[in-house]
Amino acid sequence: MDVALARAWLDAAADALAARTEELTSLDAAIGDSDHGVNMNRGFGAVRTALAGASPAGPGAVFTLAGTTLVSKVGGASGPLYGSAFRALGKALPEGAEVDAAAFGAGLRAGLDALVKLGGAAPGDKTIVDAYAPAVDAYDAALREHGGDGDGGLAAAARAAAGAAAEGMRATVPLQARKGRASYLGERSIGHQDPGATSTWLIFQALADAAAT
Amino acid sequence: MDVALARAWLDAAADALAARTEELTSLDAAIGDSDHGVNMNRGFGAVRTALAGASPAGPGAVFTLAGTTLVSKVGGASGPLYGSAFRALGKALPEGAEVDAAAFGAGLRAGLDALVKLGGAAPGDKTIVDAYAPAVDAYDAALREHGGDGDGGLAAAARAAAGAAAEGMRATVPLQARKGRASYLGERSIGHQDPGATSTWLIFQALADAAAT
Amino acid sequence: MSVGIVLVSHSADLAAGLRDLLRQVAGDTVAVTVAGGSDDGGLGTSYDLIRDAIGEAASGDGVVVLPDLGSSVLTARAVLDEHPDARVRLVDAPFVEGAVAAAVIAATGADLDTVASSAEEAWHARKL
Amino acid sequence: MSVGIVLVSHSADLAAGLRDLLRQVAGDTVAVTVAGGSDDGGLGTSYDLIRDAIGEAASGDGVVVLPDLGSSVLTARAVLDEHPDARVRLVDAPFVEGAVAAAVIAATGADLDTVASSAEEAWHARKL
Ligand SMILES: Nc1ncnc2c1ncn2[C@@H]1O[C@H](COP(=O)(O)OP(=O)(O)O)[C@@H](O)[C@H]1O
Ligand SMILES: Nc1ncnc2c1ncn2[C@@H]1O[C@H](COP(=O)(O)OP(=O)(O)O)[C@@H](O)[C@H]1O
Ligand SMILES: [Mg+2]
Ligand SMILES: [Mg+2]
Ligand SMILES: [Mg+2]
Ligand SMILES: [Mg+2]
Repeated sequence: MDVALARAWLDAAADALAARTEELTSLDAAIGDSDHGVNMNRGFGAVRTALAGASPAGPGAVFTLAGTTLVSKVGGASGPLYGSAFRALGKALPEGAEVDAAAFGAGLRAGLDALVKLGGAAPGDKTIVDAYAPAVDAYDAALREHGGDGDGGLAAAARAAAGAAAEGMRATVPLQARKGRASYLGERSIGHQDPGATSTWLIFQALADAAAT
Repeated sequence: MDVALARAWLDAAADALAARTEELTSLDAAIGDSDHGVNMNRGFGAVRTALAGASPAGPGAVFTLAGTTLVSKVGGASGPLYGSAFRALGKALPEGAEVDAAAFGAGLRAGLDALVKLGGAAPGDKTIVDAYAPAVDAYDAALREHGGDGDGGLAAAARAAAGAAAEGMRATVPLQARKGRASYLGERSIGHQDPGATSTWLIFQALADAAAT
Repeated sequence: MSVGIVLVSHSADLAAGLRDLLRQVAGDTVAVTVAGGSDDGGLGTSYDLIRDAIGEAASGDGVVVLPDLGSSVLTARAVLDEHPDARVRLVDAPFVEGAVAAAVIAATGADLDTVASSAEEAWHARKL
Repeated sequence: MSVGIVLVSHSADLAAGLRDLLRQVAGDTVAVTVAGGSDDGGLGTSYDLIRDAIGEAASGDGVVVLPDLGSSVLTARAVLDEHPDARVRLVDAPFVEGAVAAAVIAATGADLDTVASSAEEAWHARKL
């Protein structure tokens, strides 16, 4: 993972979130306040702008800047949550222009830990965590199995992560929300796919896409 | 008690509350939000205006109009409380141009009951009730002891009521507030005289003054 | 229709801001009306504004009335004593948290009891 | 000085109206600052507005930060994680009721712990 791949990932994520804005918003309309698409699009749009005007020395600096931007530019819960995750990822990465796939995986887990520390959600609460946690587990498992430093290993691990995120996202449908606005609905939140888990899948899918090319 | 005395009482109360506005407000500044004087002055001023434009047939109608005016014209807790009390007093009085001292006493008690039902305060909670309840008890006791229908009995009973209200008012100083805004202060409300108990005393004193002349 | 919500606050701004929040979570399906401040626009509560707000929010499905503090409670109660209606319920709830919960649940088409208890249960929620 | 109070709300109107109420109960002795709405004035929360409001309210005696809902809590927490300060306390309280209690107690000159717990105890108050 180098600066180019870090930028390519965030760019692909911004594209995907822009393309899916309405889908995310309509998921949020069912169990929230109809702004998740707008929030994510605004946030990643702001990340794109911030990165365009910066010259980060390594991928860590790219993600720290992205996280800081998300925390301050998104007006909803997803802003501080994804923002903290990206900041923690950025800070966890070793300095230098390039980091290996294992260090990047450890960074992804540091991001998850920060998100959980901030939001207090456990797996099964119908949140971002339900897509993010299995994605990180799948990333680590893929790396352990197939090994490999360099971007080959990372690409395969990212593919595994995206697949697990998609599965985790779909598995939120029958869950009852226990965190965030959807939790007000109690049992009535059951039967709907969580918007945040869906944006998490898009972000991991963007990583897989960027790493594959 | 006839229409003239009913009007004279409310007029005397309006005068007293206007003269004591700052005193009541400064009591409320210590344990509330500094508006009790303004609230009471506005309310009884509006009662004066309403009565000037009305021709109530009996004292009952005078008090019902006064109560309705207080409920709708005072922006604080004292409005619905005194307003309900005066409305209940008005409705409890028998029809007719004149009611005797015993019926008026029963009406005062109906007013207290309505105020307690609305506000839920018990004696000792450092509220209006701490002046109003002993005033009604003293009124009844005076009437029982000295007897007498007509305004002679009423005047004596009103004097007793005003004295008991004053005592009840002073007895609020060491109490801890359990209702209304002052209750937020917990133990820190101790040592201050309750504004509402003070306005209650002024109102009973106005009754005694009006009945004496 | 769905259960309507009446916000009774000492401050017109507070009530209006909360109504905006409720619209965001509940959309246009839920009637949310406000009685904020005193008759003359200052801080306080107004019998007339409360009565009117209840009238506006009324629908066949009932209304929950949420007061912010002391005299909002008392004035709302005085209005309801005067105009008793089994479909209009004064609810004991934390103002903002109860109103949001009520709006979310009202938007699902829930009945008066369910909406009222969702607001009351907001006393037991925690934020951190 | 006394403990300052920061109101973090999704709505600028809601926060401003509540500040007016607090001024009425607490007078000018208590610094009450607001972070209401998103950066662009819409509904939401703003990291920058929260950080600035905390800075304005800061006094030697400390600050309690009261958030209204979900993302106010998360954004306020993110600000405090970034700018840790033992004299700035994020408090879990019902928004309006907790803020009024905190303002009343802060005006008496109480310390940070006392002000924070008076706000938290507002979960246990009832209105009717
Ligand atoms: N405490 C939390 N922990 C993890 N994820 C959360 C939490 N609260 C909310 N979320 C996620 O945030 C998503 C909603 O984000 P968004 O609509 O942008 O914010 P808001 O709910 O403030 O409008 C939810 O679908 C959920 O996945
Ligand atoms: N529930 C209650 N029952 C009886 N009296 C009450 C109650 N709540 C408040 N009061 C009285 O009201 C007085 C304050 O009235 P006022 O200042 O006009 O209203 P507010 O407290 O709304 O500003 C208190 O001093 C107290 O005597
Ligand atoms: Mg949302
Ligand atoms: Mg939102
Ligand atoms: Mg007052
Ligand atoms: Mg007041």
